[in-house]
Amino acid sequence: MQVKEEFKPTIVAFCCNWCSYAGADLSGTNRLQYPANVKIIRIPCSCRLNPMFILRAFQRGADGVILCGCHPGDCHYTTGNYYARRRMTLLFSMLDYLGIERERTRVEWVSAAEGAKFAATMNDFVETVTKLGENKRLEDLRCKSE
Amino acid sequence: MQKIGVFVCWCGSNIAATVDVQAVSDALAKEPGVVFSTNYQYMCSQAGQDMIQEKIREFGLTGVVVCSCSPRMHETTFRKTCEKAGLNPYMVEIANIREQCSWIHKDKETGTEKAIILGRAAIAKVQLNAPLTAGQSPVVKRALVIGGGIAGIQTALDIADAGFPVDIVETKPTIGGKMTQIDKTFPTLDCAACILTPKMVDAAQNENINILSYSEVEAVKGFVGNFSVTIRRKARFVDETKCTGCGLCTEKCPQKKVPNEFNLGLDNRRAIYIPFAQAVPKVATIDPNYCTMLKTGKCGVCSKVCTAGAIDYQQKDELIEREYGAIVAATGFNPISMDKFDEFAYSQSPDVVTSLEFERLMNAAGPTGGTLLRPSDGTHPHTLVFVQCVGSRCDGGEKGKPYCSKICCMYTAKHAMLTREKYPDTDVYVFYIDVRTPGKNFDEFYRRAVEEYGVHYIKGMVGKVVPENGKLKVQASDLLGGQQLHIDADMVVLAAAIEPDKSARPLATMLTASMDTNDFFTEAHPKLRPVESPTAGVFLSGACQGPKDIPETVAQAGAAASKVIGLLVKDHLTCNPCVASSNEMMCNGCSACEKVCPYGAITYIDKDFRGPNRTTLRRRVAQVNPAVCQGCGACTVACPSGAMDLKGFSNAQIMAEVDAICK
Amino acid sequence: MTYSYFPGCTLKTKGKDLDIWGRASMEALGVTLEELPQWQCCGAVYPQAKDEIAAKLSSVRALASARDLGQDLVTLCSACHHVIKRVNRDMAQDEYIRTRANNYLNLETPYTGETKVLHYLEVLRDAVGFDKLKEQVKKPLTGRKIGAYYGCLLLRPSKELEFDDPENPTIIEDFIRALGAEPVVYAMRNECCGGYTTLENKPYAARQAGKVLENAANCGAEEVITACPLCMYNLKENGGGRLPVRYFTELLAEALGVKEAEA
Amino acid sequence: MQERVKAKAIELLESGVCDRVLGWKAGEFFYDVTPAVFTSREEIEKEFVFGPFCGANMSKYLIAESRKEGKKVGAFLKPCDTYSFQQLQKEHRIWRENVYAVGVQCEGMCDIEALKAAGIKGILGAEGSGDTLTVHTLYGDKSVERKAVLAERCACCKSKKLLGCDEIVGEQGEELESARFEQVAKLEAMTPDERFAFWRGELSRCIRCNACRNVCPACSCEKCVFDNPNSGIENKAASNSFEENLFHIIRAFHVAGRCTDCGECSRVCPQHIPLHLLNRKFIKDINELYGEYQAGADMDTRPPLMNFQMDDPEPSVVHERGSDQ
Amino acid sequence: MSDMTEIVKRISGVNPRKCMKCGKCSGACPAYDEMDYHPHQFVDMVENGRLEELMNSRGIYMCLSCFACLERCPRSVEPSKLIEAVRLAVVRQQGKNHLNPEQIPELLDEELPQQAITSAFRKYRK
Repeated sequence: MQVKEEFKPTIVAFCCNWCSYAGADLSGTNRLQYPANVKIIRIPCSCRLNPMFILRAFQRGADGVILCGCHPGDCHYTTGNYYARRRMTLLFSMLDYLGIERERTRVEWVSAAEGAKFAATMNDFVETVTKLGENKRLEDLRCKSE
Repeated sequence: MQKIGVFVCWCGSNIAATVDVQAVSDALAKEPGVVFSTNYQYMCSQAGQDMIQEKIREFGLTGVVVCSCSPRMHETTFRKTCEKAGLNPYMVEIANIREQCSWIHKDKETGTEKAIILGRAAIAKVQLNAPLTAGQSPVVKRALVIGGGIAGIQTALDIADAGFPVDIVETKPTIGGKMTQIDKTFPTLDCAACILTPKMVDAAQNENINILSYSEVEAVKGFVGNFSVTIRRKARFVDETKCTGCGLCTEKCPQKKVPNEFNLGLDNRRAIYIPFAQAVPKVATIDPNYCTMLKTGKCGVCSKVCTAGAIDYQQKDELIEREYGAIVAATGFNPISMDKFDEFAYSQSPDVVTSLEFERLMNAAGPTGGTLLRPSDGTHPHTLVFVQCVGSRCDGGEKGKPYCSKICCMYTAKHAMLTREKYPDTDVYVFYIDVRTPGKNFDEFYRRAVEEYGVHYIKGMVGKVVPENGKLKVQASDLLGGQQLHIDADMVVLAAAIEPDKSARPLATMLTASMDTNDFFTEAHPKLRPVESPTAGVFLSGACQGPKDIPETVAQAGAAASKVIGLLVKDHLTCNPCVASSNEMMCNGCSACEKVCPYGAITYIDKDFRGPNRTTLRRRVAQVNPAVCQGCGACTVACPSGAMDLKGFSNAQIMAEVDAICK
Repeated sequence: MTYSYFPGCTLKTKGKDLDIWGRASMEALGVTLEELPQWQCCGAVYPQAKDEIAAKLSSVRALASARDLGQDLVTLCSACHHVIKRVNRDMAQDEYIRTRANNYLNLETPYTGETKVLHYLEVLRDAVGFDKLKEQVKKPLTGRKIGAYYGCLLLRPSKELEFDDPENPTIIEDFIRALGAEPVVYAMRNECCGGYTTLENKPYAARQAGKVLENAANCGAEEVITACPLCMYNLKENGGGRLPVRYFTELLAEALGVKEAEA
Repeated sequence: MQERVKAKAIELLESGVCDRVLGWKAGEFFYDVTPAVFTSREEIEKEFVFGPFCGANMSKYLIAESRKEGKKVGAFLKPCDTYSFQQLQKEHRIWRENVYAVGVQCEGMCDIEALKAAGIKGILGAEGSGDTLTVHTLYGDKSVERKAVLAERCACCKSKKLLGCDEIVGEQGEELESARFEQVAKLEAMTPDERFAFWRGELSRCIRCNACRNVCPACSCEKCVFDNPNSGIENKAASNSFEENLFHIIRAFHVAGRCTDCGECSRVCPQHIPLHLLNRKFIKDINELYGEYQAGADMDTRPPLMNFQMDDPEPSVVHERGSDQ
Repeated sequence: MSDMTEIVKRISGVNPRKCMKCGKCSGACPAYDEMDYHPHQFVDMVENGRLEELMNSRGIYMCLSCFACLERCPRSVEPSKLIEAVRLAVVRQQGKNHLNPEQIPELLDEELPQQAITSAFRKYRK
């Protein structure tokens, strides 16, 4: 297979409606750039993120998945991100255990005021995943068009 | 198949400068289900909205995707637009191509490509949207106020004035709370009783207010608009409807040695008592721990002297159950115990008192009739030492509280000033760490104490108090003077930290309201929703939410009342339709969802299902109360079988978005 | 009831009275105190700095040998109690100290704070019981007004010593009551006697001791008791002689009638 | 032991406490013992066995059995079965009042492969209690040390404690110090590439027979997400590596915090995939990150995934822990 | 000297930043009048790196180690540990022992318990 000249990873960012989605909006309002490969899916709370969604994203061709939610203690629903934190910690640990690159998944707490942090996080994450290259270990070849 | 219309907004040049809107609307037109696709300069303008409505009618659209600014901006706008055209408002999805696309990218090709993908994701989601109808739940037009101090009284009065019935539940025999024990109020020095007791009378006479004194909340069920509360009316052994409050029984009762809690044990009362002259309701109460008749069956003096025949030794606790639309917590505060601070010799000398005890010693209705006398020997004190921050601002060990109790600086200045004013022959020292006086006329008040009344304010702290030969030898640091001071004082007054009333924590559990580590109730938002608990329908009034002085308490009480009124004027509450729901065919009944629900919205029932061969299978299944559910989705992930799903953000919808983005 | 017993150096010399009457009384109460074999001086002061390990080793040895005997360790001198109890806590809770101390000592089984350290008074209160003690009193000290002097070392830091309320202790008062006498509570009972500063600054130590006795006397005490030889010295020699000072064990022996028998 | 257990089974039926009893019965081969429902003395006398191959965990069958009408169902539970039994009660799946639970002390179940590997040929049967096992072979009886032929899960048994039973046959046991996480730790110590290769090697053998799921007491959903066409991940047979991974990751995640580590998944896997190592990874992580937790050990503690501490480690802990590998 | 400040903080385990400058330590201290720098000043001066002045002060030998400051500190700063650490910083230096064995005989009296000498040695020399 030919190595593409410039690899542009597909990144799915799940953002909670109350903090991180607003934080993403804020980085837009402040015109803070981050790569277009990042696509945001709005969920009500970080605790809505089902591990199924993450695996689904990888299956369908994502190279990295990131979850952003309110900082612990600031959850709009008081406790949601605490549950999300445990779920994601365990899931990521399991993926790592299966030998799947641990840098492909990440959780970051971004408040509605942290537009700059959102952009910086996305830049950093895209850079990390770009270095890793294409997701090969959790891919579903049928879903890859090329 | 849905019939979807796509509307791409230019937002002037905000979007159109970096996104080729024509290319986007052309590309999205080819998506499955899309029957109409266009772009327009300002979709949120009246003309833009009119166009959407027109196209809904023209094409019989069943779903609308607007590619525009953030849904946080105009989702509601477009939902309303569509609703007016007869489309269910929840059939609208927004693709955020401004904040999350045009504004963060410079290259038009990139921006256009991304906008198309975001549009596809929204289309994929809307394919799976279902019309949602916001449910409604009725509102019981009655409020419950728990706690009858100034906070509870003010809240009740304001709610009652708006025409709604209110019950006040107060655990003591009278309402009035801590303020009844206070002598004068800072910074105006008006008498607390003079401003409080008229309000107590107002509350008693207001026909919308029902005072349940000597009562406690036993259980709370239900949810916003529909609480059901069990209240224990403790037996006071006096028929409230018959007692005239003449007080004869309280004079004749032979049991005279009962520590008087109203005066903080500084004097005694009888076993049958009325806490103080202006008590509301002015009804006697028998203290079962001391009454000889109740303990041994011999006595009956009060019954003999009562001309109204109100004494009833057989009275039992009574449980009543009532419905309320809203509940206000106003459980107030108490000074902390001084047990852990005996370096100040509180337990060793009666002349070391807390500030609240000092209030009683200065109060005309107090044990000394308002003359300041030493509790030990009844003599006039000449040297008084006030110690601030006793138990406040500690580092969170078992001793003391980590927070500032807020009111101590001001009441200490008040005490010092009043002492100097009444008794110019006294020397008054105040040991402080910081003097905190943020409030209207507060710092002026403190300065007056220093400048006009000659109170010695010393930055430093008392390290030891030694009672000896009728004096209190105070050893303290004077940090600015650079010396250790040794003062022979006659009285030492401790500004004890305040803490939430002990009843607050069990109450919070009953209300499923959250608390901080110090047992203060938590606000729904510390800045923007300071009088609401995160639990819908529960409101906070007064010091149960945090240390507060009287004006702040009254202000918050009024704010809580206005929130309650805002709730009670509604006949029905509209619920957020994006709530969880359980498919009972798949539900295991395992309680996983219930455990992670922050709102207690999930309950279980045993239900019979048809099994094979005409058998019946009984299964435990979850039920979501849509009026209580706030739609966070925690339960959906906790559920292993996938029985629990979230409307508006269903598993299928989110996965469709994932698919569209990763394609 | 059998305990390991750590007398400490002063109790073998200047503080004999504390030790002799302490042992005799426990014997009368049916409690056996077995002196630890080959104990060494605890060092008299607890080294507060984290890197002072060597100074803690003698205490660790005592603790480890009590552990090997499977007994709780009883101390009598306030200073020994203070040092050994705190070192024990370090060994249980501070990994830095535990590791280094064990490296030095190279014990067969490393010591990790297993031993329970008790003060003599705690044995009286919790194992014997003040009620039981009261029953055993042959010659109640009726009518005597006694001030308990705690000093610093028994009480502070309360988080570590967990002995009694550091500001309003009651254990010695309860003890005095059990002997049939009347305890006199005075606020200076938990203030310092002057401690080791007496060695090079006698007037300074004397001022401290003087304040303590002054307060005790002014509150109505006619005599004072203590559990510490250094407190004893300071109060007796530097305190201006306002009140007689005795070890609490001596009073105990007196009330139990063992003092006469011995004498 | 077998006789005591059988006697108890008969007693339960004849005293009228139960009208059926769950126990073990010999299958086609002596080591192929299967769970069975017994309703009469005759059946029990003839078919009931309890020996070194009665590994099957009875607790899952009680979900359905305890809901049936009639008298109580009797159930014989080994220590590890009782953990599942309690966990299922905690999840309101078993109706406790309809069960008469008899705890049976267990000396560890044996692995037929281990017996064969020990060089014994022509095996006809094996029995016995205590440290030594008598193996009947074509060539006469041989004795073998039980320890040498224990199933992996029994060699590192976590507990001999019988929980929440109405009655116990044999001695009550204790929780044990177990080395059950050693293999997980070994895998953790590998490089990601090695781990990937290892798991590919294992999981690629999966034939999706669903035996692991069907035997697992925690996998007792009314409808499994993999069987549900609306779940979005319905999948009857894995068609590629992704789907192989997906099934096992999701299965492990769904039982995380609920899996008692009974080891049935690995026992029944016809492909001998060490599936328990997935579940144990979660258990090990939970113990290390959130404090020791044993599913089924009690009825009150909140399961770790339905609980939190304000100062739980951040998910980045996974990266940090891994950095020294 | 800044290294020394760090050492003092480390071996004492005291974090001077926790101090809220209430002065209760100095209010509780029975040795206040004997000391040139007082407990609250120790905390403040260590925080501000003024260690040399403290090391030359006589206050470090006047502290009675009575733990009153430690017990009563509302912020758990525990000044006595800091004073001891400063004293150690001094006596650990070559020739800086505050008390020498040859001084002992003249300080002795009939009744003085061993405990006093041991304590003083532990406190005043290395």
